[in-house]
Amino acid sequence: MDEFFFFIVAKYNYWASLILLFIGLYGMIAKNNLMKKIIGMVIFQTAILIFFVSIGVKWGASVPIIRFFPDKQPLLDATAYANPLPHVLILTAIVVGVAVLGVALAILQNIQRIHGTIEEDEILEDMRK
Amino acid sequence: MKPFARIILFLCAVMMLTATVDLPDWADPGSPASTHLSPGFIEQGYHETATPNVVTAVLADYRSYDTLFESVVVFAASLVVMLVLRRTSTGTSRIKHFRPKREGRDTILRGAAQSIIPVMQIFALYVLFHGHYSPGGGFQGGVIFGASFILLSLCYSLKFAMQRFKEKMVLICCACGALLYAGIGAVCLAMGWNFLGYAGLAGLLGVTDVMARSHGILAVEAGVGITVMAVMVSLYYDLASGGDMEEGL
Amino acid sequence: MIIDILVITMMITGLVFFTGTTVGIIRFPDFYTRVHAAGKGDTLSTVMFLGAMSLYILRDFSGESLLTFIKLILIVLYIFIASPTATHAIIDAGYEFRVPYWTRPSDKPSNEDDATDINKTMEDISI
Amino acid sequence: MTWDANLLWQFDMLILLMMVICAVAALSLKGLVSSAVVTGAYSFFTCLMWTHMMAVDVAFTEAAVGAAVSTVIIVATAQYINPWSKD
Repeated sequence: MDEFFFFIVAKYNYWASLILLFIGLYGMIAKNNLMKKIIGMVIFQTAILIFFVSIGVKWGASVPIIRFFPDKQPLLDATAYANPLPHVLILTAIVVGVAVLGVALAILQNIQRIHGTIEEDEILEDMRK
Repeated sequence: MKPFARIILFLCAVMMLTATVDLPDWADPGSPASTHLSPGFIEQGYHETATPNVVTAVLADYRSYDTLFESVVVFAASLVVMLVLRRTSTGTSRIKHFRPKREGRDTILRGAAQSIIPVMQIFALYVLFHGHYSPGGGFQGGVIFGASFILLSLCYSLKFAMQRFKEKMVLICCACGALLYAGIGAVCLAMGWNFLGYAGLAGLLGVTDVMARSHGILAVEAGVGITVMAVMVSLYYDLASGGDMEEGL
Repeated sequence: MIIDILVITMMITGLVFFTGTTVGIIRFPDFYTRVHAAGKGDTLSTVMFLGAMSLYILRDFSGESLLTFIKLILIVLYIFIASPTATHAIIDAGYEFRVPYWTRPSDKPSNEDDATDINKTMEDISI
Repeated sequence: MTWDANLLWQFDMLILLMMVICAVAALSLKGLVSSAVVTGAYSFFTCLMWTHMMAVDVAFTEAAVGAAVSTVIIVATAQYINPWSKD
Protein backbone atom coordinates (compact mmCIF):
# COMPACT_ATOMS: atom_id res chain seq x y z
CA MET A 1 0.00 0.00 0.00
CA ASP A 2 2.83 2.37 0.85
CA GLU A 3 4.46 1.65 -2.49
CA PHE A 4 1.23 2.52 -4.24
CA PHE A 5 1.01 5.80 -2.38
CA PHE A 6 4.60 6.55 -3.18
CA PHE A 7 3.90 5.82 -6.83
CA ILE A 8 1.01 8.28 -6.78
CA VAL A 9 2.98 10.96 -4.99
CA ALA A 10 6.05 10.55 -7.19
CA LYS A 11 4.45 11.62 -10.45
CA TYR A 12 1.13 13.19 -9.55
CA ASN A 13 2.05 16.72 -10.59
CA TYR A 14 2.29 15.55 -14.20
CA TRP A 15 -1.05 13.80 -13.91
CA ALA A 16 -2.60 16.93 -12.47
CA SER A 17 -1.42 19.13 -15.28
CA LEU A 18 -2.37 16.47 -17.86
CA ILE A 19 -5.94 16.20 -16.58
CA LEU A 20 -6.42 19.96 -16.60
CA LEU A 21 -4.67 20.28 -19.96
CA PHE A 22 -7.01 17.84 -21.64
CA ILE A 23 -10.10 19.35 -20.03
CA GLY A 24 -9.03 22.69 -21.47
CA LEU A 25 -8.14 21.23 -24.86
CA TYR A 26 -11.49 19.44 -25.05
CA GLY A 27 -13.19 22.75 -24.30
CA MET A 28 -11.23 24.45 -27.05
CA ILE A 29 -11.95 21.79 -29.66
CA ALA A 30 -15.43 20.48 -28.96
CA LYS A 31 -17.41 23.42 -27.54
CA ASN A 32 -19.64 25.34 -29.89
CA ASN A 33 -19.72 28.65 -28.05
CA LEU A 34 -16.72 30.93 -28.59
CA MET A 35 -16.76 32.15 -24.98
CA LYS A 36 -16.49 28.54 -23.81
CA LYS A 37 -13.53 28.13 -26.13
CA ILE A 38 -11.86 31.12 -24.48
CA ILE A 39 -12.50 29.71 -20.99
CA GLY A 40 -11.03 26.42 -22.22
CA MET A 41 -7.98 28.38 -23.33
CA VAL A 42 -7.62 29.84 -19.83
CA ILE A 43 -7.75 26.36 -18.28
CA PHE A 44 -5.27 25.01 -20.84
CA GLN A 45 -2.88 27.84 -20.06
CA THR A 46 -3.15 27.32 -16.30
CA ALA A 47 -2.37 23.62 -16.71
CA ILE A 48 0.88 24.42 -18.51
CA LEU A 49 1.80 26.97 -15.86
CA ILE A 50 1.17 24.40 -13.10
CA PHE A 51 3.45 21.94 -14.89
CA PHE A 52 6.16 24.57 -15.09
CA VAL A 53 5.97 25.61 -11.45
CA SER A 54 5.81 22.02 -10.22
CA ILE A 55 9.25 21.18 -11.61
CA GLY A 56 10.74 23.81 -9.30
CA VAL A 57 9.57 22.20 -6.03
CA LYS A 58 12.14 20.50 -3.79
CA TRP A 59 11.75 18.30 -0.72
CA GLY A 60 12.05 20.33 2.47
CA ALA A 61 12.53 23.59 0.62
CA SER A 62 10.80 26.82 1.54
CA VAL A 63 9.79 29.95 -0.36
CA PRO A 64 12.62 31.56 -2.38
CA ILE A 65 13.18 34.55 -0.10
CA ILE A 66 16.56 34.59 1.64
CA ARG A 67 16.20 33.93 5.38
CA PHE A 68 18.53 35.44 7.95
CA PHE A 69 20.06 33.94 11.05
CA PRO A 70 19.64 35.94 14.28
CA ASP A 71 23.12 37.40 13.74
CA LYS A 72 21.97 38.91 10.39
CA GLN A 73 23.93 36.39 8.32
CA PRO A 74 22.01 35.17 5.25
CA LEU A 75 21.33 31.47 4.80
CA LEU A 76 22.65 30.86 1.29
CA ASP A 77 21.98 27.17 0.76
CA ALA A 78 20.43 26.14 -2.54
CA THR A 79 18.62 23.13 -1.03
CA ALA A 80 16.72 25.32 1.46
CA TYR A 81 14.85 27.29 -1.19
CA ALA A 82 12.60 26.31 -4.05
CA ASN A 83 13.86 26.83 -7.58
CA PRO A 84 13.16 30.52 -8.41
CA LEU A 85 13.57 30.30 -12.17
CA PRO A 86 10.15 28.76 -13.05
CA HIS A 87 8.48 31.27 -10.73
CA VAL A 88 9.99 34.15 -12.70
CA LEU A 89 8.90 32.71 -16.04
CA ILE A 90 5.37 32.02 -14.83
CA LEU A 91 5.02 35.40 -13.13
CA THR A 92 5.38 37.18 -16.44
CA ALA A 93 3.34 34.52 -18.25
CA ILE A 94 0.29 35.13 -16.03
CA VAL A 95 0.16 38.85 -16.83
CA VAL A 96 0.68 38.14 -20.52
CA GLY A 97 -2.13 35.58 -20.19
CA VAL A 98 -4.49 38.33 -19.07
CA ALA A 99 -3.42 40.41 -22.06
CA VAL A 100 -4.14 37.44 -24.34
CA LEU A 101 -7.53 37.02 -22.69
CA GLY A 102 -8.25 40.69 -23.34
CA VAL A 103 -7.37 40.42 -27.01
CA ALA A 104 -9.48 37.28 -27.36
CA LEU A 105 -12.47 38.98 -25.75
CA ALA A 106 -12.04 42.02 -28.00
CA ILE A 107 -12.11 39.79 -31.08
CA LEU A 108 -15.17 38.05 -29.60
CA GLN A 109 -16.98 41.38 -29.24
CA ASN A 110 -16.07 42.24 -32.80
CA ILE A 111 -17.46 38.92 -34.06
CA GLN A 112 -20.66 39.60 -32.14
CA ARG A 113 -20.81 43.04 -33.76
CA ILE A 114 -20.37 41.66 -37.29
CA HIS A 115 -22.31 38.39 -37.20
CA GLY A 116 -24.71 38.98 -34.34
CA THR A 117 -23.95 35.68 -32.65
CA ILE A 118 -21.07 33.81 -31.05
CA GLU A 119 -22.21 30.26 -31.73
CA GLU A 120 -19.84 28.62 -34.16
CA ASP A 121 -22.39 26.92 -36.41
CA GLU A 122 -24.50 30.08 -36.68
CA ILE A 123 -21.43 32.09 -37.61
CA LEU A 124 -20.59 29.59 -40.36
CA GLU A 125 -24.18 29.76 -41.61
CA ASP A 126 -23.98 33.55 -41.60
CA MET A 127 -20.73 33.51 -43.53
CA ARG A 128 -22.12 31.18 -46.22
CA LYS A 129 -24.93 33.57 -47.05
CA MET B 1 -16.82 16.26 -34.37
CA LYS B 2 -17.20 15.53 -30.67
CA PRO B 3 -16.48 11.75 -30.68
CA PHE B 4 -13.57 12.30 -33.03
CA ALA B 5 -12.15 14.95 -30.70
CA ARG B 6 -12.56 12.61 -27.75
CA ILE B 7 -10.65 9.80 -29.47
CA ILE B 8 -7.81 12.13 -30.47
CA LEU B 9 -7.58 13.61 -27.00
CA PHE B 10 -7.62 10.19 -25.36
CA LEU B 11 -4.77 9.00 -27.58
CA CYS B 12 -2.76 12.14 -26.83
CA ALA B 13 -3.37 11.69 -23.10
CA VAL B 14 -2.16 8.08 -23.18
CA MET B 15 0.92 9.13 -25.13
CA MET B 16 1.78 11.90 -22.70
CA LEU B 17 1.10 9.69 -19.67
CA THR B 18 3.61 7.17 -20.91
CA ALA B 19 6.08 10.00 -21.42
CA THR B 20 5.85 11.02 -17.74
CA VAL B 21 7.70 7.85 -16.72
CA ASP B 22 10.97 9.36 -17.91
CA LEU B 23 10.47 12.69 -16.20
CA PRO B 24 12.00 13.38 -12.75
CA ASP B 25 9.97 12.63 -9.63
CA TRP B 26 7.83 15.14 -7.78
CA ALA B 27 9.96 17.49 -5.65
CA ASP B 28 13.25 15.76 -6.44
CA PRO B 29 16.12 18.05 -5.37
CA GLY B 30 18.42 16.40 -7.90
CA SER B 31 16.22 17.00 -10.93
CA PRO B 32 17.89 18.69 -13.90
CA ALA B 33 15.86 21.86 -13.46
CA SER B 34 17.21 22.40 -9.94
CA THR B 35 20.86 21.57 -10.41
CA HIS B 36 22.36 23.65 -13.21
CA LEU B 37 21.46 27.32 -13.08
CA SER B 38 19.16 28.02 -10.16
CA PRO B 39 21.62 27.22 -7.30
CA GLY B 40 23.82 29.95 -8.70
CA PHE B 41 20.97 32.44 -8.55
CA ILE B 42 20.25 31.56 -4.93
CA GLU B 43 23.85 31.46 -3.72
CA GLN B 44 25.20 34.53 -5.50
CA GLY B 45 22.06 36.60 -5.93
CA TYR B 46 22.10 38.15 -2.47
CA HIS B 47 25.76 39.14 -2.67
CA GLU B 48 25.42 40.58 -6.16
CA THR B 49 22.16 42.50 -5.86
CA ALA B 50 21.40 42.92 -2.11
CA THR B 51 17.86 41.69 -2.73
CA PRO B 52 16.57 38.96 -0.39
CA ASN B 53 13.67 38.04 -2.66
CA VAL B 54 15.39 35.87 -5.27
CA VAL B 55 12.41 35.99 -7.62
CA THR B 56 12.58 39.79 -7.84
CA ALA B 57 16.33 39.70 -8.36
CA VAL B 58 16.09 37.17 -11.18
CA LEU B 59 13.06 38.88 -12.70
CA ALA B 60 14.49 42.37 -12.90
CA ASP B 61 18.22 41.81 -13.04
CA TYR B 62 19.36 38.48 -14.44
CA ARG B 63 16.46 38.11 -16.84
CA SER B 64 15.60 41.75 -17.39
CA TYR B 65 15.47 41.48 -21.18
CA ASP B 66 12.68 38.96 -20.73
CA THR B 67 10.74 41.29 -18.46
CA LEU B 68 11.31 44.28 -20.73
CA PHE B 69 9.79 42.55 -23.70
CA GLU B 70 7.00 41.02 -21.63
CA SER B 71 5.95 44.53 -20.66
CA VAL B 72 6.17 45.55 -24.32
CA VAL B 73 3.93 42.58 -25.19
CA VAL B 74 1.36 43.69 -22.62
CA PHE B 75 1.51 47.22 -24.00
CA ALA B 76 1.01 45.92 -27.54
CA ALA B 77 -1.99 43.89 -26.36
CA SER B 78 -3.69 46.99 -25.02
CA LEU B 79 -3.05 48.76 -28.33
CA VAL B 80 -4.51 45.80 -30.25
CA VAL B 81 -7.65 45.78 -28.11
CA MET B 82 -8.02 49.48 -28.78
CA LEU B 83 -7.52 49.01 -32.54
CA VAL B 84 -10.07 46.23 -32.69
CA LEU B 85 -12.80 47.81 -30.57
CA ARG B 86 -12.43 51.57 -30.38
CA ARG B 87 -14.93 53.65 -32.34
CA THR B 88 -16.89 56.84 -32.00
CA SER B 89 -20.08 56.75 -30.03
CA THR B 90 -23.26 55.87 -31.91
CA GLY B 91 -25.53 57.17 -29.18
CA THR B 92 -27.51 53.93 -28.90
CA SER B 93 -26.99 51.72 -25.88
CA ARG B 94 -26.70 48.04 -26.65
CA ILE B 95 -25.94 47.02 -23.12
CA LYS B 96 -27.89 44.38 -21.29
CA HIS B 97 -27.62 45.76 -17.79
CA PHE B 98 -26.72 43.60 -14.85
CA ARG B 99 -26.86 46.60 -12.56
CA PRO B 100 -29.40 49.12 -11.32
CA LYS B 101 -30.56 51.27 -14.20
CA ARG B 102 -31.15 54.28 -11.98
CA GLU B 103 -28.75 57.17 -12.18
CA GLY B 104 -25.56 56.45 -10.28
CA ARG B 105 -25.22 53.98 -7.43
CA ASP B 106 -26.44 54.02 -3.90
CA THR B 107 -24.78 55.46 -0.85
CA ILE B 108 -23.54 52.23 0.69
CA LEU B 109 -21.51 51.24 -2.36
CA ARG B 110 -20.07 54.73 -2.69
CA GLY B 111 -19.14 54.92 0.97
CA ALA B 112 -17.47 51.51 0.91
CA ALA B 113 -15.59 52.44 -2.25
CA GLN B 114 -14.47 55.71 -0.71
CA SER B 115 -13.08 53.93 2.31
CA ILE B 116 -11.48 51.01 0.45
CA ILE B 117 -9.91 52.61 -2.63
CA PRO B 118 -7.27 54.81 -0.90
CA VAL B 119 -6.17 51.90 1.28
CA MET B 120 -5.98 49.72 -1.80
CA GLN B 121 -3.78 52.20 -3.65
CA ILE B 122 -1.43 52.58 -0.68
CA PHE B 123 -1.24 48.79 -0.45
CA ALA B 124 -0.40 48.62 -4.15
CA LEU B 125 2.46 51.08 -3.66
CA TYR B 126 3.63 49.09 -0.63
CA VAL B 127 3.63 45.89 -2.68
CA LEU B 128 5.57 47.60 -5.46
CA PHE B 129 8.27 49.18 -3.29
CA HIS B 130 8.56 46.33 -0.78
CA GLY B 131 9.15 43.77 -3.51
CA HIS B 132 12.79 43.37 -2.52
CA TYR B 133 11.95 41.89 0.85
CA SER B 134 8.58 40.17 0.49
CA PRO B 135 6.45 38.64 -2.26
CA GLY B 136 5.45 41.36 -4.64
CA GLY B 137 6.86 43.65 -7.24
CA GLY B 138 5.87 45.55 -10.30
CA PHE B 139 3.38 43.12 -11.75
CA GLN B 140 1.39 42.59 -8.56
CA GLY B 141 1.45 46.25 -7.52
CA GLY B 142 0.39 47.35 -10.98
CA VAL B 143 -2.51 44.91 -11.11
CA ILE B 144 -3.75 45.98 -7.67
CA PHE B 145 -3.45 49.67 -8.57
CA GLY B 146 -5.37 49.07 -11.80
CA ALA B 147 -8.00 47.10 -9.88
CA SER B 148 -8.59 50.16 -7.70
CA PHE B 149 -9.64 52.14 -10.78
CA ILE B 150 -11.82 49.23 -11.90
CA LEU B 151 -13.47 49.28 -8.47
CA LEU B 152 -14.05 53.02 -8.80
CA SER B 153 -15.67 52.47 -12.18
CA LEU B 154 -17.84 49.63 -10.86
CA CYS B 155 -19.04 51.51 -7.78
CA TYR B 156 -19.64 54.88 -9.44
CA SER B 157 -19.81 54.78 -13.23
CA LEU B 158 -17.45 54.55 -16.17
CA LYS B 159 -17.75 58.27 -16.91
CA PHE B 160 -16.80 59.14 -13.33
CA ALA B 161 -13.69 56.95 -13.51
CA MET B 162 -12.78 58.40 -16.90
CA GLN B 163 -12.92 61.91 -15.52
CA ARG B 164 -10.34 60.90 -12.91
CA PHE B 165 -8.10 58.90 -15.20
CA LYS B 166 -8.59 59.98 -18.79
CA GLU B 167 -8.13 57.66 -21.72
CA LYS B 168 -5.29 59.71 -23.16
CA MET B 169 -3.58 59.67 -19.76
CA VAL B 170 -3.93 55.87 -19.63
CA LEU B 171 -2.21 55.47 -22.97
CA ILE B 172 0.55 57.88 -21.98
CA CYS B 173 1.11 55.87 -18.79
CA CYS B 174 1.25 52.65 -20.85
CA ALA B 175 3.99 54.02 -23.04
CA CYS B 176 5.85 55.81 -20.24
CA GLY B 177 6.29 52.68 -18.15
CA ALA B 178 7.92 50.75 -20.97
CA LEU B 179 9.94 53.85 -21.86
CA LEU B 180 11.16 54.19 -18.26
CA TYR B 181 12.30 50.58 -18.34
CA ALA B 182 14.13 50.97 -21.64
CA GLY B 183 15.47 54.36 -20.54
CA ILE B 184 17.17 52.84 -17.48
CA GLY B 185 18.84 50.38 -19.82
CA ALA B 186 19.90 53.17 -22.16
CA VAL B 187 21.41 55.15 -19.27
CA CYS B 188 23.44 52.09 -18.30
CA LEU B 189 24.54 51.79 -21.93
CA ALA B 190 25.57 55.45 -21.97
CA MET B 191 27.66 54.97 -18.83
CA GLY B 192 29.73 52.35 -20.61
CA TRP B 193 28.08 49.16 -19.35
CA ASN B 194 25.82 46.67 -21.05
CA PHE B 195 22.19 47.45 -21.81
CA LEU B 196 20.34 47.03 -18.49
CA GLY B 197 23.61 46.46 -16.61
CA TYR B 198 22.54 48.36 -13.51
CA ALA B 199 26.09 48.64 -12.14
CA GLY B 200 26.45 51.53 -14.57
CA LEU B 201 24.14 53.58 -12.34
CA ALA B 202 26.69 53.49 -9.50
CA GLY B 203 28.50 56.59 -10.72
CA LEU B 204 25.28 58.58 -11.09
CA LEU B 205 23.81 57.61 -7.74
CA GLY B 206 27.05 57.66 -5.79
CA VAL B 207 26.69 54.17 -4.28
CA THR B 208 28.47 50.86 -4.62
CA ASP B 209 27.85 48.52 -7.54
CA VAL B 210 25.74 46.16 -5.45
CA MET B 211 23.46 48.89 -4.17
CA ALA B 212 23.26 50.35 -7.68
CA ARG B 213 21.86 47.03 -8.88
CA SER B 214 19.32 47.08 -6.06
CA HIS B 215 18.20 50.61 -6.97
CA GLY B 216 18.11 49.68 -10.65
CA ILE B 217 15.77 46.79 -9.84
CA LEU B 218 13.48 49.22 -7.98
CA ALA B 219 13.35 51.69 -10.89
CA VAL B 220 12.64 48.94 -13.38
CA GLU B 221 9.87 47.49 -11.20
CA ALA B 222 8.30 50.95 -11.04
CA GLY B 223 8.29 51.05 -14.85
CA VAL B 224 6.68 47.62 -15.05
CA GLY B 225 4.11 48.65 -12.45
CA ILE B 226 3.09 51.76 -14.40
CA THR B 227 2.72 49.81 -17.63
CA VAL B 228 0.71 46.98 -16.10
CA MET B 229 -1.56 49.37 -14.19
CA ALA B 230 -2.35 51.38 -17.30
CA VAL B 231 -2.88 48.27 -19.42
CA MET B 232 -5.36 46.78 -16.95
CA VAL B 233 -7.36 50.04 -16.86
CA SER B 234 -7.21 50.33 -20.66
CA LEU B 235 -8.45 46.75 -21.15
CA TYR B 236 -11.31 47.40 -18.75
CA TYR B 237 -12.32 50.69 -20.41
CA ASP B 238 -12.37 49.16 -23.87
CA LEU B 239 -14.03 45.86 -23.06
CA ALA B 240 -16.62 47.16 -20.61
CA SER B 241 -17.86 49.96 -22.84
CA GLY B 242 -17.71 48.03 -26.10
CA GLY B 243 -15.31 50.58 -27.51
CA ASP B 244 -17.39 53.74 -27.42
CA MET B 245 -16.48 54.84 -23.88
CA GLU B 246 -20.06 55.79 -23.14
CA GLU B 247 -21.39 53.44 -20.56
CA GLY B 248 -19.71 50.59 -18.78
CA LEU B 249 -20.47 47.63 -16.62
CA MET C 1 -4.63 30.54 30.18
CA ILE C 2 -7.50 32.99 30.03
CA ILE C 3 -6.45 33.93 26.49
CA ASP C 4 -6.49 30.26 25.52
CA ILE C 5 -10.05 29.85 26.74
CA LEU C 6 -11.08 33.01 24.90
CA VAL C 7 -9.44 31.81 21.68
CA ILE C 8 -11.09 28.39 21.86
CA THR C 9 -14.47 29.94 22.60
CA MET C 10 -14.21 32.33 19.67
CA MET C 11 -13.12 29.56 17.29
CA ILE C 12 -16.01 27.30 18.33
CA THR C 13 -18.44 30.19 17.92
CA GLY C 14 -17.04 30.84 14.47
CA LEU C 15 -17.43 27.18 13.54
CA VAL C 16 -21.06 27.20 14.72
CA PHE C 17 -21.78 30.27 12.62
CA PHE C 18 -20.06 28.69 9.60
CA THR C 19 -22.26 25.62 9.99
CA GLY C 20 -25.30 27.86 10.18
CA THR C 21 -24.23 29.67 7.03
CA THR C 22 -23.77 26.43 5.12
CA VAL C 23 -27.11 25.04 6.25
CA GLY C 24 -28.72 28.35 5.34
CA ILE C 25 -27.26 28.39 1.84
CA ILE C 26 -28.48 24.87 1.22
CA ARG C 27 -31.87 25.05 2.93
CA PHE C 28 -33.21 28.53 2.28
CA PRO C 29 -35.76 28.74 -0.52
CA ASP C 30 -34.82 31.69 -2.72
CA PHE C 31 -32.02 33.98 -3.86
CA TYR C 32 -32.43 36.78 -1.34
CA THR C 33 -32.49 34.63 1.78
CA ARG C 34 -29.53 32.58 0.60
CA VAL C 35 -27.39 35.65 -0.06
CA HIS C 36 -28.52 37.02 3.27
CA ALA C 37 -27.35 33.88 5.08
CA ALA C 38 -24.04 33.87 3.23
CA GLY C 39 -23.35 37.54 3.88
CA LYS C 40 -24.17 37.69 7.58
CA GLY C 41 -22.94 34.35 8.82
CA ASP C 42 -19.80 34.34 6.71
CA THR C 43 -18.75 37.81 7.85
CA LEU C 44 -19.30 37.12 11.52
CA SER C 45 -17.59 33.73 11.51
CA THR C 46 -14.59 35.00 9.53
CA VAL C 47 -14.22 37.91 11.93
CA MET C 48 -14.42 35.48 14.87
CA PHE C 49 -11.75 33.24 13.38
CA LEU C 50 -9.34 36.03 12.53
CA GLY C 51 -9.89 37.70 15.88
CA ALA C 52 -9.09 34.43 17.64
CA MET C 53 -5.94 34.04 15.56
CA SER C 54 -4.78 37.57 16.32
CA LEU C 55 -5.32 37.01 20.05
CA TYR C 56 -3.43 33.73 19.84
CA ILE C 57 -0.49 35.44 18.16
CA LEU C 58 -0.46 38.15 20.82
CA ARG C 59 0.07 35.49 23.52
CA ASP C 60 3.87 35.70 23.43
CA PHE C 61 4.34 39.41 23.08
CA SER C 62 7.11 40.89 20.90
CA GLY C 63 7.51 43.45 18.14
CA GLU C 64 7.04 40.87 15.40
CA SER C 65 3.88 39.40 16.89
CA LEU C 66 2.49 42.91 17.36
CA LEU C 67 3.06 43.57 13.64
CA THR C 68 1.24 40.36 12.70
CA PHE C 69 -1.56 41.32 15.10
CA ILE C 70 -1.98 44.69 13.38
CA LYS C 71 -2.04 43.05 9.95
CA LEU C 72 -4.71 40.58 11.05
CA ILE C 73 -6.80 43.40 12.54
CA LEU C 74 -6.55 45.24 9.21
CA ILE C 75 -7.81 42.14 7.40
CA VAL C 76 -10.69 41.92 9.88
CA LEU C 77 -11.58 45.57 9.24
CA TYR C 78 -11.45 45.00 5.48
CA ILE C 79 -13.73 41.98 5.65
CA PHE C 80 -16.07 43.83 7.98
CA ILE C 81 -16.46 46.59 5.37
CA ALA C 82 -16.28 44.64 2.12
CA SER C 83 -18.35 41.52 2.71
CA PRO C 84 -21.66 43.18 3.72
CA THR C 85 -21.19 45.72 0.92
CA ALA C 86 -20.79 42.94 -1.63
CA THR C 87 -23.89 41.22 -0.27
CA HIS C 88 -25.81 44.47 -0.49
CA ALA C 89 -24.66 45.02 -4.08
CA ILE C 90 -25.65 41.50 -5.15
CA ILE C 91 -29.09 41.79 -3.57
CA ASP C 92 -29.59 45.24 -5.09
CA ALA C 93 -28.69 43.94 -8.55
CA GLY C 94 -31.04 41.00 -8.10
CA TYR C 95 -33.86 43.33 -7.03
CA GLU C 96 -33.34 45.55 -10.04
CA PHE C 97 -33.18 42.52 -12.28
CA ARG C 98 -36.63 41.43 -10.98
CA VAL C 99 -35.55 38.13 -9.54
CA PRO C 100 -38.75 36.65 -8.13
CA TYR C 101 -38.88 36.09 -4.41
CA TRP C 102 -40.33 33.25 -2.43
CA THR C 103 -43.67 33.48 -0.70
CA ARG C 104 -45.24 30.99 1.64
CA PRO C 105 -47.28 28.36 -0.23
CA SER C 106 -50.35 29.04 1.96
CA ASP C 107 -50.41 32.64 0.71
CA LYS C 108 -50.54 31.49 -2.88
CA PRO C 109 -53.19 28.76 -3.18
CA SER C 110 -53.28 29.08 -6.96
CA ASN C 111 -49.64 28.08 -7.41
CA GLU C 112 -49.58 24.69 -5.74
CA ASP C 113 -46.44 23.40 -7.44
CA ASP C 114 -43.99 25.36 -5.35
CA ALA C 115 -40.86 23.40 -6.24
CA THR C 116 -41.02 24.42 -9.88
CA ASP C 117 -41.38 28.01 -8.77
CA ILE C 118 -38.13 27.80 -6.85
CA ASN C 119 -36.41 26.14 -9.79
CA LYS C 120 -37.60 28.93 -12.05
CA THR C 121 -36.19 31.41 -9.57
CA MET C 122 -32.82 29.74 -9.63
CA GLU C 123 -32.83 29.66 -13.40
CA ASP C 124 -33.41 33.38 -13.54
CA ILE C 125 -30.55 33.99 -11.16
CA SER C 126 -27.93 31.98 -13.01
CA ILE C 127 -27.57 34.31 -15.94
CA MET D 1 9.47 27.51 9.19
CA THR D 2 10.32 24.92 6.59
CA TRP D 3 7.19 23.53 5.06
CA ASP D 4 7.70 19.95 4.07
CA ALA D 5 5.88 18.94 0.95
CA ASN D 6 5.78 15.36 2.20
CA LEU D 7 3.15 16.02 4.83
CA LEU D 8 0.57 17.77 2.74
CA TRP D 9 0.10 15.84 -0.47
CA GLN D 10 -3.43 14.84 0.59
CA PHE D 11 -4.22 18.54 0.81
CA ASP D 12 -2.84 18.99 -2.68
CA MET D 13 -5.02 16.18 -4.00
CA LEU D 14 -8.06 17.91 -2.48
CA ILE D 15 -7.18 21.17 -4.23
CA LEU D 16 -6.65 19.28 -7.48
CA LEU D 17 -10.06 17.64 -7.14
CA MET D 18 -11.69 21.03 -6.61
CA MET D 19 -9.81 22.42 -9.61
CA VAL D 20 -11.06 19.64 -11.86
CA ILE D 21 -14.62 20.15 -10.60
CA CYS D 22 -14.38 23.90 -11.24
CA ALA D 23 -12.89 23.38 -14.71
CA VAL D 24 -15.61 20.93 -15.76
CA ALA D 25 -18.31 23.16 -14.30
CA ALA D 26 -16.94 26.25 -16.05
CA LEU D 27 -17.05 24.44 -19.38
CA SER D 28 -20.44 22.81 -18.93
CA LEU D 29 -22.59 25.54 -17.39
CA LYS D 30 -25.13 27.09 -19.73
CA GLY D 31 -25.00 30.62 -18.39
CA LEU D 32 -21.92 32.55 -19.40
CA VAL D 33 -21.90 34.82 -16.33
CA SER D 34 -22.01 31.78 -14.03
CA SER D 35 -19.23 30.33 -16.13
CA ALA D 36 -17.15 33.47 -15.59
CA VAL D 37 -17.66 33.34 -11.83
CA VAL D 38 -16.71 29.66 -11.71
CA THR D 39 -13.57 30.55 -13.68
CA GLY D 40 -12.77 32.99 -10.88
CA ALA D 41 -13.17 30.18 -8.34
CA TYR D 42 -10.90 27.98 -10.48
CA SER D 43 -8.32 30.73 -10.43
CA PHE D 44 -8.54 30.86 -6.62
CA PHE D 45 -7.83 27.14 -6.34
CA THR D 46 -4.91 27.56 -8.72
CA CYS D 47 -3.62 30.21 -6.33
CA LEU D 48 -3.85 27.77 -3.41
CA MET D 49 -2.01 25.13 -5.42
CA TRP D 50 0.84 27.53 -6.12
CA THR D 51 1.05 28.56 -2.49
CA HIS D 52 1.51 24.90 -1.67
CA MET D 53 4.24 24.68 -4.31
CA MET D 54 6.16 27.52 -2.51
CA ALA D 55 5.62 29.93 -5.41
CA VAL D 56 4.33 32.83 -3.32
CA ASP D 57 4.99 35.52 -5.93
CA VAL D 58 3.10 33.54 -8.55
CA ALA D 59 0.23 32.91 -6.14
CA PHE D 60 0.04 36.62 -5.33
CA THR D 61 -0.09 37.54 -9.01
CA GLU D 62 -2.73 34.92 -9.71
CA ALA D 63 -4.85 36.11 -6.78
CA ALA D 64 -4.72 39.72 -7.99
CA VAL D 65 -5.24 38.91 -11.67
CA GLY D 66 -7.74 36.07 -11.42
CA ALA D 67 -10.00 37.65 -8.84
CA ALA D 68 -9.93 41.22 -10.07
CA VAL D 69 -9.20 41.71 -13.74
CA SER D 70 -9.90 38.41 -15.45
CA THR D 71 -13.38 37.84 -14.01
CA VAL D 72 -14.40 41.45 -14.52
CA ILE D 73 -13.47 41.54 -18.19
CA ILE D 74 -15.22 38.24 -18.91
CA VAL D 75 -18.40 39.53 -17.24
CA ALA D 76 -17.99 42.82 -19.09
CA THR D 77 -17.93 40.95 -22.39
CA ALA D 78 -20.91 38.83 -21.38
CA GLN D 79 -23.14 41.91 -21.32
CA TYR D 80 -22.74 42.40 -25.09
CA ILE D 81 -23.47 38.84 -26.15
CA ASN D 82 -26.24 36.36 -25.63
CA PRO D 83 -25.58 35.23 -22.04
CA TRP D 84 -26.95 31.73 -22.69
CA SER D 85 -24.78 29.23 -24.45
CA LYS D 86 -26.17 26.35 -26.48
CA ASP D 87 -23.87 23.66 -25.06
